[in-house]
Order: sequence, then structure tokens, then C-alpha cells
Amino acid sequence: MNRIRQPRDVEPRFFGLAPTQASFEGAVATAMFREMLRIRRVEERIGERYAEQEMRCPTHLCIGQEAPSAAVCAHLRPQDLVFSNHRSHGHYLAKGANLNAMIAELYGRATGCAAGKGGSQHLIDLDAGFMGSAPILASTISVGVGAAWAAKLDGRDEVSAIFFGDGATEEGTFHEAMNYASVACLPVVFVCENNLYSVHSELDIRQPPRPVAALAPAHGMRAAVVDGNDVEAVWKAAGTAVAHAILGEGPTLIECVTYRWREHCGPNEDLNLGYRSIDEFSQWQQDDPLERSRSAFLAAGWLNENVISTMEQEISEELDSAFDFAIQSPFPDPRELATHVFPDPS
Amino acid sequence: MNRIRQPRDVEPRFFGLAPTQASFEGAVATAMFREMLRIRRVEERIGERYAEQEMRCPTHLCIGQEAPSAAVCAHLRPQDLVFSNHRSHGHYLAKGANLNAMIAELYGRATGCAAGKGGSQHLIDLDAGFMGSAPILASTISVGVGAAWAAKLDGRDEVSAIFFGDGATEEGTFHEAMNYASVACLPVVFVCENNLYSVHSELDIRQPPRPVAALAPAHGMRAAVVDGNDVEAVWKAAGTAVAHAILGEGPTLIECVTYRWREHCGPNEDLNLGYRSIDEFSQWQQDDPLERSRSAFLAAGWLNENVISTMEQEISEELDSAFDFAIQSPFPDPRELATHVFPDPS
Amino acid sequence: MTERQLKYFEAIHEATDLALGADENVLLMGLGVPGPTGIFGTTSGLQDKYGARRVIDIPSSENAMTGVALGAATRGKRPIMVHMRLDFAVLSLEPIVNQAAKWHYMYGGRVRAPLVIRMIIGRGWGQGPQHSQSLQAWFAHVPGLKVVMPSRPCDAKGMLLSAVQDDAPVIFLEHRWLYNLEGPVPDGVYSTPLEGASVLREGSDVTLAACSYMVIEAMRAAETLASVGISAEVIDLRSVAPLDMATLGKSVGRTGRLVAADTGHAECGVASEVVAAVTEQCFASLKAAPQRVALPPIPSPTSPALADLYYPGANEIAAKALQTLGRNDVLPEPPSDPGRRWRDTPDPSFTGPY
Amino acid sequence: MTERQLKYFEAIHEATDLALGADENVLLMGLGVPGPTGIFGTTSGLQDKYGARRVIDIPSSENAMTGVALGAATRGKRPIMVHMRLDFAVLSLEPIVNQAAKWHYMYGGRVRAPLVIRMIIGRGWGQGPQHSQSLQAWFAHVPGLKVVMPSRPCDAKGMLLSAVQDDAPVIFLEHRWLYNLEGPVPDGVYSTPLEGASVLREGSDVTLAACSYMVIEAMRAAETLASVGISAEVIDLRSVAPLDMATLGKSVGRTGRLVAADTGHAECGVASEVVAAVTEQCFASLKAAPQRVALPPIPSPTSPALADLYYPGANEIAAKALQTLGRNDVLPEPPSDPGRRWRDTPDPSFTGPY
Ligand SMILES: Cc1ncc(C[n+]2csc(CCOP(=O)(O)OP(=O)(O)O)c2C)c(N)n1
Ligand SMILES: Cc1ncc(C[n+]2csc(CCOP(=O)(O)OP(=O)(O)O)c2C)c(N)n1
Ligand SMILES: [Mg+2]
Ligand SMILES: [Mg+2]
Repeated sequence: MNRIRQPRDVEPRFFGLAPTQASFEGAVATAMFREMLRIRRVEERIGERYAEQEMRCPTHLCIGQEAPSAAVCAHLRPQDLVFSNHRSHGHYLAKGANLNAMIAELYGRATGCAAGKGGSQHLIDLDAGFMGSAPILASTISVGVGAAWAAKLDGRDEVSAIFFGDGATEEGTFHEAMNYASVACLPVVFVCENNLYSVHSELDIRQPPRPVAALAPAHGMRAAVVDGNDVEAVWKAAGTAVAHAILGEGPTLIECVTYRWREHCGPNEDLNLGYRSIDEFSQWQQDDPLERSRSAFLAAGWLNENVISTMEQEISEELDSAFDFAIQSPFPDPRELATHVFPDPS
Repeated sequence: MNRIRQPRDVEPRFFGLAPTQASFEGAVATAMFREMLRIRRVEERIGERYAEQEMRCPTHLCIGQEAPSAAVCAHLRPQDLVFSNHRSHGHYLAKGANLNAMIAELYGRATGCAAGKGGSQHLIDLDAGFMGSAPILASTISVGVGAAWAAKLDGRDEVSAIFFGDGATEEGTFHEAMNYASVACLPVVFVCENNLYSVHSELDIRQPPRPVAALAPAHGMRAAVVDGNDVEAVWKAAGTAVAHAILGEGPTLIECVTYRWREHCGPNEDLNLGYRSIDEFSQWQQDDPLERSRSAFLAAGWLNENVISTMEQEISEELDSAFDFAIQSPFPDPRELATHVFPDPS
Repeated sequence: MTERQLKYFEAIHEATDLALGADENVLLMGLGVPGPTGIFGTTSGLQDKYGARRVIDIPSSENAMTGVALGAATRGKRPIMVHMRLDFAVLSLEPIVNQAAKWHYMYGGRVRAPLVIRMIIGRGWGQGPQHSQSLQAWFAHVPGLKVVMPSRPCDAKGMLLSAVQDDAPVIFLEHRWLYNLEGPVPDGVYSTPLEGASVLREGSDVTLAACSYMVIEAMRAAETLASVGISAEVIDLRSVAPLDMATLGKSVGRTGRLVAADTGHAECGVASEVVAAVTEQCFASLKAAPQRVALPPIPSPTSPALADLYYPGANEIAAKALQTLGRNDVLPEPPSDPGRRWRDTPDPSFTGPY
Repeated sequence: MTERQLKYFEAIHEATDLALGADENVLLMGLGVPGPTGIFGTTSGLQDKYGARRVIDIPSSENAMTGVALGAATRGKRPIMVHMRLDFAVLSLEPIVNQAAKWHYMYGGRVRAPLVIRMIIGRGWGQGPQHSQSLQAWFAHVPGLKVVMPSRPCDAKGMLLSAVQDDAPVIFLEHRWLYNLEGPVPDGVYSTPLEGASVLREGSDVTLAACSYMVIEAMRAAETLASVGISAEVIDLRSVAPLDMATLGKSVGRTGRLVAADTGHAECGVASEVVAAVTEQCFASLKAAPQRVALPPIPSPTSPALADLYYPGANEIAAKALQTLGRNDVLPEPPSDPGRRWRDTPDPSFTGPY
């Protein structure tokens, strides 16, 4: 560690966290597969239509990184909360937030989940417990800790799951937030999606050779680093982490090692840039989390081709209608420019 | 850990750092004793004269915490650098910086080490390698790392020793600085003087139960936590840390557990405030680092009463003349108000 | 009207106590908040009264703890966060300015962040460059924040109560030298609007518009000016964002002359904003160039010999007022303690009420 | 005079290349600096040329890395630090403002911190609330910092070279929409002073004082105004701290009318400072109320439908100029690409030189 170059370099390690003993079975697995598939198709569709220049905002696709979203959110209950970063679509969708409102937000429409004011980098759906996303690195981590604090103060059974990348772990506020979550013993699951890059800069020049997860025990927290393309491995680690949170046993950090397929921001591939090798890229692409679970779940008899094609069909229709919804939605009224600067008295 | 209440609670731990095998002997020990004695007497004298209201600036005394200054600086060479915080007098003196200029600075005089513009919280003496001190918690840590980086870039054999308190370790920038010192393998010795309090707030409500030193391995660094009232223990850990830095083997964190005798800021005792118990206080006072080395070194035959009284005498004279110097020095000329906002062209 | 007198710090304490008492969701947090000195007395005893769940000590992690407060605010809490010096809060600008100020807007009104951040502005006794900055202009520059700087105990109480009730993030700035000033403070819960200046002294020749501690100096300047027959109107801005242009406009409309006095630096500061906004809107009324009284463009020096020259006060305000009137009277020195060698502690001759 | 044309980003690249070439102590650091897109081309290829010791990628630790740069600067290095968006640098205000800006002063002149911090101001294509802030006023408010915002390629190069040579910390602000503008840029090393505005167009009826990208809009406004017979003088402030009061005063002395245009918010902003300082010093010359053109007090919205309404431009500047002249001409629309539906990318009709 780190020098992770290939998927098989990931060496799972557990710091005071035992992966759940619950068995990983049909219904659970299928639901996660479907969620990953859905995220993949949503992102692909955004990618296809981005060139039309109607989604006019910086957009960070998570193709290749679907497993952590699906696996972590599989453990979250409706009342649990998710906080997210710039690469938020997967987190948003897996938490069950509204697809139509998301696509409309990307299209800058009044019907968007943030009324068009936020764009892809500021998704929100309070009804689904998706509490917000923001692109300033690590900025939502402490906010998620604060939400967990409020829950604890009020005796509400709510877990905050906070998603962020490996780059965000270089921000001091991440440490401050871990320290406080630990001292106050808060119901938080920190989820680091380590895709080995921060924009075009590789991990090795930014961090010393140790798993990101090793930061957690220093703050008195449990942690694990797992293969982030293995939805079962993430699910098992996250299950225990969420359980600890629910039981009042404090926070956990789960590091999921994964890989981004598209460019950092925007819809295209970026092998032409040369910051990562074709060889590296294709090894990770062959380690496709979607394909891995597809074949494993088919082999286990949890899925069959019919089920999958029904899923594809449903998702495709859902997407057609989401994009239609977005495109048919009005732009915000000019008067909206000046609303919401300050809240009206409640 | 933590729940350190009494001196004997400190349990030394080493994270990838072996205390030096060099033997701790007469001359070295005596010099350190003298430095501790000198720091004690300087601080006491400041305390005595503070009530005259001629030193008109916030002043943080380090009585009770003299050992880390003396022990760490004993390993530093003239070309090595020290960066410091608000409780800086001991660091300044142990690095061999100018006493007259320090006292004059506290008195706000033109002859002060910062020309009267800084006060107690902004000491500096470049000739002695004392590079600056500042009261914003953790603010000089990254600056010290930057100085070490410059040294490495230029191939200069210089170590940066950076002093800070336990409170400063809660600031995210401390982690950012450790991360960079580690990645860039810089010649830095981080010295945490853990006196169990940040102003009046005890460690347990601010940090989880683990030594501060445990943060370092998470950043790929060596570390040790030692009894900070045992000058030999600090000296042994610091010796290896400085050696690693000189050999290009990167940074180390040394946590010295110690105790502040006076109020957080100002010259008085503060048991009346009630945030620490009289019992706790007196146990630590009985663990006086000065007294511990005095009796140990007397027993070892490294010191005798005559030598000590000569030291006392010399120090007292040095102090008389430093205070005379300060009081006889002029205040800054009114024109100095507007100088040094921007440097003159060099 | 009650005649009860409270000191400024007591008024803050009382408002906090009432806010904690009135609403379970109000929280009070900050390093040292429950400690024995209780943030200069403003939080003393409140942990004993409301418990360690609601009145909490925190690590010195200004950035993340502000995010924590924001997160709690989005979940129904109403945290009051306290910084012993504004200078420390500089570490928390990201969560204040990028996040808290914008969450309501950028999420299309879906979220509210009712957060009060108290910051104390230091001064005197060698506080020096890193313990005395008065950076209200930074906050006033940022949409989505309300920024108040009450100068009187009654406003400190009423505005803090309003701030806690407001659903927007409010930056609440307290100058350390106001803490011992006394003034009449009504009993019980009341609220003073977070916008709106207050005319503390009426006058017809020149308008002195000031905020926070500079209001004290402006009042003293008005006294001095009166002694040479000049009638100065003193406006306590109270809120620096938004500015109360109606009150300013009305006053300058009558006097035609303006001196704007701020505790911070002039450049892109509150005094500049007052001058610019008034000039833009009331140009026709102006009879002379408006003037600013603010810190020189120099970091704060520590030596009392330099700090005494650094901070402008009543004299400087009065002198600028004379300048707007084209007069060059020699003003009497304001009364001052003869035993007072340095001006690095508050003038004992001024303790309120006013 | 050379006729060589460079784009703004090329001018920055060339200055950086020359600075690195001229002095071993110059360092270039920032996340992505050596990466394949080279901070929008401004740092491309420089690591290959000068090595990974001097041109370095860094962790996203804006706070500590600024302290690291400061520490290196105190030891003889001359780091240039780059932030892809000013909004990220908000995390580093503590080391910039409490430390770098004050080290020379607070240590009595013993230390120098020759540090250049480049920050890019984003805009357009839905950059939204957290990727488009223009917070130059914050830096201009703080003594000890020099703050420059060149609008032309020649100044970008000359001022960056000066900034690297200056022993003070310099905040160097680049608006993203200037990057592709072309203009004449002399060869080789030269330096443009860090203080001093420049009159880009002479005129006699009204002074348009602008900084950074707003200079482009002011130039276009001047064209439009010319078409109705109004002669506007355009001043490129170049430096916002210090302001060049001599140039401003001379111009307003002639025109008697002022419009100040800034890329940031009005309140306590650069436009306010220009208006306040000019009014204070040149009141007698003013024939009408000076006017500000700046962002409304609203966070930046993401939808192009709102962003288009958010950013003022040439039209707004021209309208304010008319107002100072008491005229209400109907101005011709400035030329614009008819296929252009949104104004969230730079107007292709304007590519310089100017
Ligand atoms: C404070 C801050 N610094 C820099 C950036 C620029 N930036 C945007 S995304 C990004 C990459 C972050 O990497 P990581 O956290 O690993 O997430 P990933 O994009 O790999 O999913 C960077 C550096 C930012 N948004 N915020
Ligand atoms: C950023 C910041 N936050 C808060 C403070 C106020 N403050 C001054 S000293 C101090 C105590 C720090 O404790 P520690 O680092 O343990 O040092 P000690 O005083 O115990 O030596 C605090 C909180 C500060 N100076 N800077
Ligand atoms: Mg990443
Ligand atoms: Mg301490």
C-alpha cells in the first residue's frame, strides 16, 4: 500500500471492525445489482446527452464506482441520512432520491431538486434523506457529523452516511470531523471512495503509503479497507458499520478502493491525457463491479437474463421519462433569482 | 489513556521509533539542567514583574513544562530551526535566542526581538534559528514544515523542530502538515507538549482516548509518547527523531506529557478557578521536572550544590541585566507604526 | 420603561439564558463555553443550568465544528457558536461562507441553517496582529449572512434573541471593550430587529455613522463637537449587513455631511460601504466630501507605544466632522484619566449608560 | 513595440517559465500543476522543463500547503502557489491573512515572505455558488497583501514577473473568461509595477473604472456609449490594493463622473472602495453621484436561466454611465453571436486584442 495499480492489489484490512456475519443472499444481492445497473445507465445517458449542451453545469460521473453507493445505501433505512460530494449521482440514486428532479436539476430547470439553483454539484432530496452534496472537498463531512449529533441529542435513531473521495481525506477538516464524531460517539459511517486519483493526480504523490482507513484508528474509530468493486465486500463491512452506529457504538470509516472510468469532470473518456496508462485503465475496466456481480449472481442463481432484461427495460423507460420531464420543465422564473437568499420566517 | 491525572499515568509508547542508545551523561545532563533552571527563573521573574503592568501583552508562562524545550533543543545544532506557539519562552531560550531582546519585546520596546511589534506571542531570533512563534493554534506547524522543505530542496542539512500543545493537535492543519511532511519525507521533529489542558478544557472532552502520538503512524510517521517531565526520556526520544531527520529518513512526532503550573495566560496560579483539582495540581507539582533532574543528577554526581548556586547566580545576574536593558530601552518611534507593512526592495 | 441597568456581557448572558430556556433546540457551543471564566462571563453557569448536552465544550477545530453546527442546524437545532476571538474564526470561513451562507439558496430553499456565530473582536493590552482583527467587512460582503454589531446592552440582548430566532446564519460581533459598559436593558424576552440602525443622538450639522465600539467614540466626539457649537447626529448602525439606508439617507438628507466610523480597516470596509452607498443614493444632499474613520492599512502592533497611535477615536471622528464643515476649531481634549499612561485598556471615564 | 500576440493564459505561462528560468528559488506548486491539463494551460510542460523538485503537485490541503509555502518563502524560496478556483483558497485564509500578510510586520521586519498566490475566478457553465466567487475585496481589506487583477495579457505577464520578484505576499487573481483573450505581449523578461492603474481608452464625459474581466465589459460599454456621442474614459485598475488614486483622481477631475465596475459583490467590495475613495478625495470634481456595477447580493445560481440575469455586463455599465450624465438614450445592443442562447460562456465576438 498504496501503489495500488491493479484491482487485485487491494488487500482488505479491518481495524477493529468485523464484517457482518449476515449472509449475502438473493433478494439483497439482486436489489443491489439493480441499483448499480440503474446508476450505470443513468450516468451513461447523461454522458450521451451531455454533448447537446443542455445540461450546462460541471458534472462528475461515477461509472465504474457504483458498488459503494449501492452496498452502503442497502443498509440505510428511510430515516437515515446521506451527505455527498461532487461525484454524487450514485449516492443520490442509491438513497432513493428522485430521478426526475435530479435530471431536471442538471438541465437547470425550475423542477430540479434544488430548483435549478444548484446543478449537478448540489443535489438534495430531503424526503429521501439525501441531505445535500457540495463540491468543495470534504466540506459536507462535518455537516454530516453535525446531523448525526442532532440525531443523538434528540434521541432519534438516524445514521449519517457520508461519502467522499480519497482527495478529500487530505483536507484537515476531515480529521477534525472524525475526531469529533469519535469523541461524541456519533452514529456516522464515513465512506471513502478511493479511486486512486484526485483529478489527474495519483495517490502516491499526495499521501504516504498506508490505507486511508488507517487514519481512523488514530482517531479512536473502527475502520476497514475493502475492494470497492466487490459489492459483497462493501456490503459486509458497511453492515457492521451501520449496526454499530445504530447501537450507539460510534463511527466507522469504510474505505472502498475503486476506479473511475470517465474523465474527472464531463462525459468523455480521458485516456488521451496520459495521466493513467491504458493498461491500468483496462485492468480496472475488466474488474467492472457491475459485471462482477452480474456473473456472480447469475452463477448463484439469484439473477437470470430475463430478470436483467426486465430491469434494463424498466430503467430505460424511467430514464426516457426523466429526460422528457426535464426537457419539458420550465426554466426558473426570473423572479427566482432573488428568492431564497434568506429564508422567509418559518 | 487518556485519563492522565497523575504523572505516573504516563505510559511511554514507541511507534516505530527506538529511543537513542547514546548514553545520557554528565555534561549533557548538566547543560539541560541549567537550561531548565534558566527557563524557570526567567518565567518566575516575568511572573513577579508582570503586576507592574509594564509588560503589556498576553503572556503564557511555561513553568512546569521546561523539560521538552531543554531536551529537544539539546539535540539541535545552530543551523537547525525552531518554530513555536503562544507558550514560546522556553523554546526560544533553549534554542539559544537572545534573552535581552525577548524581555525588551515583552516590554514593547524598540530593542525587542520583533522591534516591539510582536510581544510575547511573536518572538523571533533568526540568528539563533528561532524562526517565529504565533498564537493561532497550529499555525506555525505548516510553516515549520515549509522551512524543512526548503532545506531539503536546497540540500541544506537543517532540521525543523516544531513545538505545539495538545490543543493544537485538534486543528486540521496539523494533519495536513503531518501528511505533507511524511509524503515529502522532510526533516521535521513535531513536538507536542501535552499538558492535558487547552485553556481550561481537559483533554478527555476534546479527544478520544489514545495518545496524541498515535496520530503519527496514521500519517506514515514514527512517533513516541514519553514522560515530558523526565528530561532524559524526552532527550532519548528526541535524539533518535533528530537523527532520523538528519539522515533524510523523514519526520517524527514526540508527545511529551507534562503539566502547566500557572494560569493559562498571565502570571498567577489559578487553582481558584476550579477546573483542575488541588490534588491533581499538587501531584504534578511534586513531579517537578527541575527537581527530578536536580536530585537525579546530584545523585549521579553530575551536579553539586556549588555548581547549582553558581548557575543561580549567573542566571540571576543575566536576568537583572535583561530587565534593566528592557526598561532602559526606548519605545518604538512613532514612525515605526507604518514601517514593515511591506518589505523594502531587497 | 425599566430602569434596570446591565452590562453588555450580562445582556448577552441574559439573552443566551432566555434563548436556551425558551427552546430546547437552542444549543450553545464553543471552546471554554462551560469553563470557569465562561467566555468573559457571557456563558457562565449555563451548563449547570441546561446540561452538558446543550451547553458544550468543543475541540479547537473551528472549521469542522462550524460544519457540525451547520449540520445540526439543518436538522432542527439552533446552535449558538462562540469564538473568543474573531481571528480564530478565520479558520472556519469555508463552512461559514461557502456553505452556511449558501445552503438555503443553492438548494432552492429546501434547507434552513439557523445558526448564530458569536465572535469577539479583541483590542488592547498588546492583543497585537492576531488577536484584534475586526473583519466584519468580509462577512458583510457575502450574500446570505446577516451581520450585526450592537453597541448597547439593550441591543445586544434584543438582537441576540432575534438572531437565535432567525432562520438565516447570523454573524454576531462583539467588541471586547463594550463588555463592561452599562445601560438599561428590559426584562424578559423581546427582540430587536436584525436590520435597522438607531439614532442615538439627534443633530443637524453632521451625521456620524458608526458601528460597535466606534459608536462610543462617536458619542464622545458629538459631545466635543457640541462644545464648539456643532450639532452632530449619531447613528448606531447596529447591523452592517444589511445597512439601513433609510435612516442614513434621512439623516444625511438633513445634515448634508457624513463621517463613517468603523472598528476595522478602511479599504473595502464598512466605512467605505457606508460612504459609497450614501453617496450613490444621496449625492444631491451632500454638502461636503464624506469622510471615513477606520484603522490605517497596517497590521495591529503590539507595543502600547504603537497601538496608541494605531486606533482612531473620538478625536479623529471630531476632526473629520470639522473637516466636512470646513472648520478648523481647536477641540478640547476629551476628559480622560490623568493617571492613564496608555490607551490600551478601555477609558475608565466611560462606563455608560448612554 | 513588438506585435507578437499571446493569449492571456499563454502570457501567464510565459511569465512563469521565465521566472522559473531566471531564479532557482522560484517554485511552482498546486494541485494539478504538473498534470496533463496544466491549470488551463498556464503550467503545462513546466515540470518537464524544471523538474519535479521545483514544479510540484500537492495534496488538497490548502491550509497547510499555504503555510508550507510561507515557510519555504521565509527560507529564501519564492513559491508561486496556484488554486484552480478562488473558492478553494477560502480554506487557506488563516495562513494567508493571519500569517503571510503579517509576518514581515509583526516580527519587526526580520522576515520576508515572498509568496505569490494565484487564484482563478470561475464563471459560467453552471459554476454556481461554490466555483465562481470573486472575493478580491477580502484580500484588499487586509494590510500586508498586494492584490492584483490584470485584464490584459501584457499586464498578466509583466505583473506576474513583478509579483515573483516582490518580497511581499501577492494575491494574483485571474478571471477564467480572460484566458483566451489575445493581446500584444513583449518578449522576454520585463516587469509591470504591482501598483498603478492604466488608462485603456481616453474620454472626457465619464470615467469607467473596472478590474479584471469587467474591463472587457467596460471597453464594450465605452464603444456603445461612443455610438450615442458619449466619450467614456476606461481605467483598468490592474491593482485593487493599493488603488491608484492619482490616476483615478485625474480622470474624475476631468470627467466629473464615475462608474466603478467589479466582478465581485458590491457590499464592502472593490466598487465601493473606488467610489468611497474617489468621493472622499475628489468630491469637488464630482458632477453626479458615482455608480457601482457589481454582482447583486445573491449567491451565484447554477441554471443558465438565472445566471444570465445575475452577471452585469457592458449594458449595465453603459446604463449607469448614462445615469451619471442624466441621459436616457436607448442604447444599441452590443454586437453578439445570434446563435448564442445563453451568456454562460465568453462572448465569441470578443477575443481581443484591445
Ligand atoms: C477544497 C477544494 N480543493 C480543490 C478542489 C478541486 N477538486 C474538485 S474535485 C477534485 C478531486 C477530488 O478527488 P477525490 O476526493 O478523490 O474525488 P474523486 O473526484 O476522485 O471522486 C478536486 C481536487 C475542490 N473542489 N475543493
Ligand atoms: C485557532 C485558535 N483557536 C483558539 C485559540 C485560543 N487559544 C489560545 S491558547 C489555547 C490553548 C491551546 O492549548 P494547547 O495547544 O494545549 O496549548 P497550551 O496552552 O496548553 O500550552 C487556545 C484554545 C487560538 N489561539 N487559536
Ligand atoms: Mg479520487
Ligand atoms: Mg495544552
